[in-house]
Formats: sequence, C-alpha cells, structure tokens
Amino acid sequence: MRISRAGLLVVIAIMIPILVELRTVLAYFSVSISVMETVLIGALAVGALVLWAVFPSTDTNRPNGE
Amino acid sequence: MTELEREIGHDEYDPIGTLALIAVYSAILVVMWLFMYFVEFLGNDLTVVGVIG
Amino acid sequence: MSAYVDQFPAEARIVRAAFWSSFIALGVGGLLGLVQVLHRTDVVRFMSGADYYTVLTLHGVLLAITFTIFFLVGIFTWAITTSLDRGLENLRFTWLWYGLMSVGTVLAAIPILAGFVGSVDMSASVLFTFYAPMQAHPLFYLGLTIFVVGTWLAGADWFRTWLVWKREHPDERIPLPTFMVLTTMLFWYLSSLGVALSILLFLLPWSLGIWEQVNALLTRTLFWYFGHAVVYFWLMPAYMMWYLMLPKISGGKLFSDPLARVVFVLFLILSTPTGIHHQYLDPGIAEGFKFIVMTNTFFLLLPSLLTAFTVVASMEHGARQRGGTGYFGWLKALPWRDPIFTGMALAGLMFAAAGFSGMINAGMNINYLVHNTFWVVGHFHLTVGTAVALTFMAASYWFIPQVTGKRLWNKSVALWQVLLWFVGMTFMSNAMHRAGLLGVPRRTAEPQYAGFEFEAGLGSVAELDAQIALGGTLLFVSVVLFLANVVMTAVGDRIDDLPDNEYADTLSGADDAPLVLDNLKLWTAIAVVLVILAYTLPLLSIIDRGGVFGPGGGAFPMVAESLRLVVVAAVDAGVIG
Amino acid sequence: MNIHTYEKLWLAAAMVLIVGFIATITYGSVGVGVAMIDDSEATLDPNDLGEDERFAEPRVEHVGDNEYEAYVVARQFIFQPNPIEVPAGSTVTFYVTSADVIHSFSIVGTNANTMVIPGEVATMTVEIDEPGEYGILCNEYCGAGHHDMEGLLIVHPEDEFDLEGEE
Repeated sequence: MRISRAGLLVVIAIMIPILVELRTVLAYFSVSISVMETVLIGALAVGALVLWAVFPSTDTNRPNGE
Repeated sequence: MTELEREIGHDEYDPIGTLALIAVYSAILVVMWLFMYFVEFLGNDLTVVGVIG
Repeated sequence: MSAYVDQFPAEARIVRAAFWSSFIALGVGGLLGLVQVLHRTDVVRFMSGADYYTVLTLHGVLLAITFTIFFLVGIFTWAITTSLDRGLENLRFTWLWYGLMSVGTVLAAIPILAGFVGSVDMSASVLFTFYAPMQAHPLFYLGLTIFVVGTWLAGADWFRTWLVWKREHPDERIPLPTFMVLTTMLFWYLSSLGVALSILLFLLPWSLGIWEQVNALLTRTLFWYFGHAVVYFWLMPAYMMWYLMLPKISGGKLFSDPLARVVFVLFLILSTPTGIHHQYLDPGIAEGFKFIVMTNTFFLLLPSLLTAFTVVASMEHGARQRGGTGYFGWLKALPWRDPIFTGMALAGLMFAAAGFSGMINAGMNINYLVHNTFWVVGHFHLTVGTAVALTFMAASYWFIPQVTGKRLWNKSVALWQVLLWFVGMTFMSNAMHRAGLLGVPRRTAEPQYAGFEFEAGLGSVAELDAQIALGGTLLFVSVVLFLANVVMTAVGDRIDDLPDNEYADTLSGADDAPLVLDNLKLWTAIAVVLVILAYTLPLLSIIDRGGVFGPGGGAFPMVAESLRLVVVAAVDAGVIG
Repeated sequence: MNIHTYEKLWLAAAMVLIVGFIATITYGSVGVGVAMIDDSEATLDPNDLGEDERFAEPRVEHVGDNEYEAYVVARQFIFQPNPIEVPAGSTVTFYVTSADVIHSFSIVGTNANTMVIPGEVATMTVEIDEPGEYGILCNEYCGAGHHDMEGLLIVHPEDEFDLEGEE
C-alpha cells in the first residue's frame, strides 16, 4: 500500500465533489458529457487511484497516513 | 496518543504548507467571486435599477 | 491526569445528560430531514403539503436549536471545568438550567406536533423564523422563552465558576477554553436579547390576545438581530473544537493562543450588528442601512479567515512533527484513520466552501440572485449542517468515552460515518446551490409549478433532485451509524485505560497575548456600542414609519389550514374566473 | 504578541479580499446602477387595501413613453393581477404589497426578487427588453398552500401590446 486504507477512503471521498462539478466546469468550455459518462469517468478515476494505492510502496520505512 | 518523529519548537516552525494551501483557496475564492458577480449576477436578466424619475 | 468522568464525576453526569438530549434531537431531526428531502424531490410523498411545513418546522427547531445548543452546553461545561480545574459551584443550579432547557424544548414541540393532528386546535407550523403575522400557539413562544432563559442561566453558572477561580488566581490569564466560553456567552446574551424582546413584548402577548396586531417588519428585524448571531453561537463551539482538539489529534500544538483570543473577541464585537443582511430585500429599510450592515458582515469574514490559517497551521505542525514534508506532502502525514480528526478536518474543508456561498449571500446586491432560493439551504447545510454538526459528531467520538468511561464501540464505523456525511452533503448541498441559481425556492413543499418550469442551463432539475435525494439519504444513514455507535459505546463496559482529559498545548502561549485581550468588560462595551450604532436608526425608522404595533393587519394562526385553503381556492376561482 | 510573517501576509490578503468584495458591490450599485429595495413608499394598512387607489384594483398602468407601473397584491396563495402583461422594450416599476402575511414576489430565473411584507410597499424597477414569459413565485413560506402560490409575467412583442382600458 502506498497510502493507508483510511487515507485512500478520504481521497476517494474528496474526489466526489470534484467529479460532481466536473460536468458544470466542462460545460463552460463547451464540452458536454452525460451523467453516465461522468459516472464512467468517476469509476475509472477511482479505479486508477486504487490501483496506484495498492502498488507496493517504494518507500517502505515511512508509515504515512497512520 | 500519537508517535512523534521529531519535536518542532516555535521558532523553527514555518507553516509554509498552510500558506500554500491558503493561497490556493484564496485564488479559488477570487475566481469564483468574479464569476458569480459578473457572469451569473450581472449577466442575468431583469436587473433591478433605480426608480426612474 | 485521568479521564473526565474520573476527575469530575458529577459534572460528567450533566454533560452526558446534555449530550443525550442533543442526540435525541439529532435522531428525530435527521429522520424528518429524510422525509422532507424525499417529499420535496417527489421521490416518496406520503403526507400532504401542509404537513411538510410542520415537519420542516420541527426539523429546523430540533436541529438548529435543540441539537446544537444542548451539545454546546455540554462541551462548554467540560471546557470551564477542565481548563479552570474546578467543579461547578452549585450543581442544583446546573440541573435547574438543564431542566429549563428541557422543559422549554418539550413545550415548544407540543404545539408543533399538534399541527399533525387536525382535530386539535393547536399548531405552530411557523418554521424556525416564526415571522408575524403568522401566529403560533402561545405554548410555542413560551417554550422558546424558557429554553433561552435556561441558556442564560447556564452562562451565569460558568461566569460564576470563573469569578470564583479568578479570586483564587488573581494574576493568571484566563485559560483559553474558558476565554472562548465567556466571550461566546457574552455575545449570546447580547444577541438573544433581540428575540427575547420580540417574543415577550410582542409575539407572546399577541398570541394570548392581549395585543391585536404587531408590526411585521419590526418583529422580523428583532428576529434577525438574534437570527444571525445565533449561527455564531453554534459555530463558536465548533471553532473551539478546532482550536483545542485538532492540533492535539494531529500530533502538534495550537499555533497561536493570542490569535485565537483575537478571533473570539472579533466575534463578540461583530456578530450581532450584522443581522440586517438577512433583510437586504425587505421593503421599509433604507439602502444606506443595508450598506452599513454589509460592511460589518464582510469584516466578520476576518476572524474566520484567521481561524483557517491558525487551525491549518496547527495541523501542519502536527503533520511535520509526525514526519510530514513538502508544500502539500505533509497532508499525508495527518492521522486520517482517526475519525475524530477526519470528521473535523472534512467539516473544516466544507466550511471553506460554505465561506464562499456565504460571501455571495453577504453581498448586498448579488443577494437578489440567491435570496430565499435553495442556494441558501445549500449554504447553511454546509455551515450548521456540516461545519457544526460534523464537528460535533466527530468530537463526540472523543467526548463520549471521556464522560462515560467506556471505549468507543467501533472506530471503523465512526470513520465511515464521517466520510458518508461528507459525501452525502457534497451531493445534497452542491445540487441545492445549483438549483437555487435556477430560482428554485427554499421552504417550499412541492416546487413544481403549473404555469412555468425552471430552466436548467445544464443537465436538468430532475437530475438535481436526484442528487439531493441521494445526498439526503446518505446523510440519514450517517446519522443512524453515529447514533448506533454512541449508544453501543454507552452500553459497553467501563474501562480503565482511557486517554487523559486534556487539550492542545500552544506554540505561542497566553503569555504572548496582550493583557487587554482578557478585558471582557471593554470588549462587551464595544460590542454594545456597535449594536447601538447599527440598530438604533433602523429600528427607530421602522417604528416611525409603521408604529410600534404596525400599520394594521390581523394575526394568521397556522391552524385549520385545510379549511382556509378551501375558502381561498373558492375566492381564487372567483377572482380569476 | 508575535504573529508569524506568513500569518501577517494572510491577514493582509484577507483584508484585500474583504475590501475587494465591498468594492465589487459598490461598483454594482454605483457603476451598474443596481438599486436595493428600500423605504421609499409610506406604510399602509393591509386590511384597507380596498381603500388604497393603487391596490384596490391590482393592475398594470401606462405612465410614460415606455414606462409602466404594476400594482401587485400578494395574498394567501395568489398574486393579483395574474398574469401581469407588459410590452418588450419597456421600463416597469412593480409596487408590491401583501394583504395578509409575509410573502415574496420573485420573477423566476431573474434578479427581480423582493420580500413582500404586510404594511410595507416594495418597489422595484426593471428594464425588460425581450418578449417572453417568466414565472412568478413566492419564496417565503406563507402557509399550507405556499407551494401553490404562483403567477406569470407575460412580455408581449412591442407592436402587439394593447393595455386594456387604453385608447
């Protein structure tokens, strides 16, 4: 784990407001995506984050996030 | 309650991270304020103006 | 050192009683919140539109008044006794004010609940703001008065304890937690005077038939004289937790005791002369008064912005002591696994967002865009509904073991609970803000109109409704998890290895604070002068224009509404037809 | 009292923010001319609206070139007159009062939004350029039928507008 499970949960929670507002922000740049696409992007982003997190830490002597 | 790696006293502590975070926050505030005031509010229809005459 | 319950067993009982009163209100209020959110968004409707307003009144009173104030008298009692290291002077008196607050709550709740029962000629579906000439049953006003008197006596209890301590420690600085309690209570006395005058001089006698009419604008202005400052009465205990608890839990020390004092002094002097900013769109108040109040309001941002720095810097101090590095990397070194920390930190993060929507509300003319729309509901669910409520819930995970002597039942559930609150509130509050910008009104049972539709610039109103319903449901689940956790904790076994009852040390301590900061008389005098300056002219002008009892108009008891509806519908048909 | 340099910096920035907000609002008032609802009209007895020449008969009046005045009464749970009809390209002043409890008069999706307090008359002048329809709603809880309280503002194309009672 690169970050603790609690840390991962917190990061996912904080990503949610960003994802929720993503559509609004993109709309101002004339990029319109649907709700389903937003959910898909969200799932991908969270998936990528989890993958990154479970990868073995390169720096094992620092128990961060405890 | 917590394991400390080191003790940082008053004179050796500079909250640079706080300054960085708060700079980001105030930048967001300014941009959002300008957007809300000049686009959402003044760009909206039927603005209430002074009584004529 | 030991746990609070061992240091002050008698005081721990009163704190426990206050907490349980608070949590009952949270449970009932939360359930009503779920009912409302589902009704409004048309997901589940099992009651009439009229009953919605009764539910809304109860939701508002229970959560904004009962939940918050019972909790804060609990932690204020803790703060006074812990920081002065002495018990309260007379516990009979303490139980007296707790009793008054409880009786007041029950008396106010009776007529509200009677609103559900058509056959009982009693109701109080007047919402949290009870604007005349809508009229509630006298019991409602009486209950509120008794409740407020209870809080006044609680303040007297703490002041008395401090005065006795001061006689024994003439040369010592006021300990920071006590300083926070005293300054908060001082502005509470000053601001609750407005609502007390409004109720005792006008609304209560009027509901008893002694006065025939009241001045709607005057009683409304007196309400807001109190109604804005009361939000700081909820917020200051949350700030207190951020100053006293967060640094410690982060593994650091409070960055600056003097600045914390400055912040509380600023709230004491500035929180009351700002209430008219809730009345930017009221006829009968000159634009000049509105502008003056706006400048006061914007300067009231200062203590909150200072708090943001001081509290985050204290957390950073902890993170760096725990090995954190970098501009932002130190954030990883914070104790995110601890629900007390995570709950408070996320509450603070949401308060930063609330600060933004509050700045919009405070802007005199931009207020046209958002006044009384759903935006405002989104805003205060971030402030009292998250900055305060989530901080209180997170703090409970520390306090409940301290005052019961039991171990927290389940730390993981607690972490999930605070995260769920954050996510639920993200959905609900964000969609409320967006809906407000479309013009969707607040306080409306069924915001679907026959003659027009709200135009969503992006997505749709249905989508926003879905987000609101989802968010509200998550919040309710979060409340259930919270209550389950505290109840299971309370029924557990006593343990001996509780953490000590203590709060954060300071990097820059009280000795660095100028002595004048502790001069409570001076700050109170300044606060009074500012209130006189801000309110004398507007109040005189309102009375001069409309008279003390208003230019006319009768009372509108919120009873037998269904009958009146039929009559109105008939008149309506006649007028239009 | 020693305040850390960074916190002093933030204190200064916070003051700039606050002054900036106030300056923006002042610009809106003075530069753009956004006026607040104020105390320009005298009070009146909500029970005697029938005696008041403006509100006895809620209506729209043509008062000048492109200027109209709308006398509106808000009461549980209707707006009178309904619909309110005006031409495009006009300046309309709304005079709104309540016959009973506190209401609001809010033109949906626009900045035209005022509280309506019994005894007080809210005045609000707006410039209406384009033809179209706007919903009107009450956004202050006013009783059991609050959510049914709505109205309509119809803005007719200039050449098709004909006010009743005008020759």
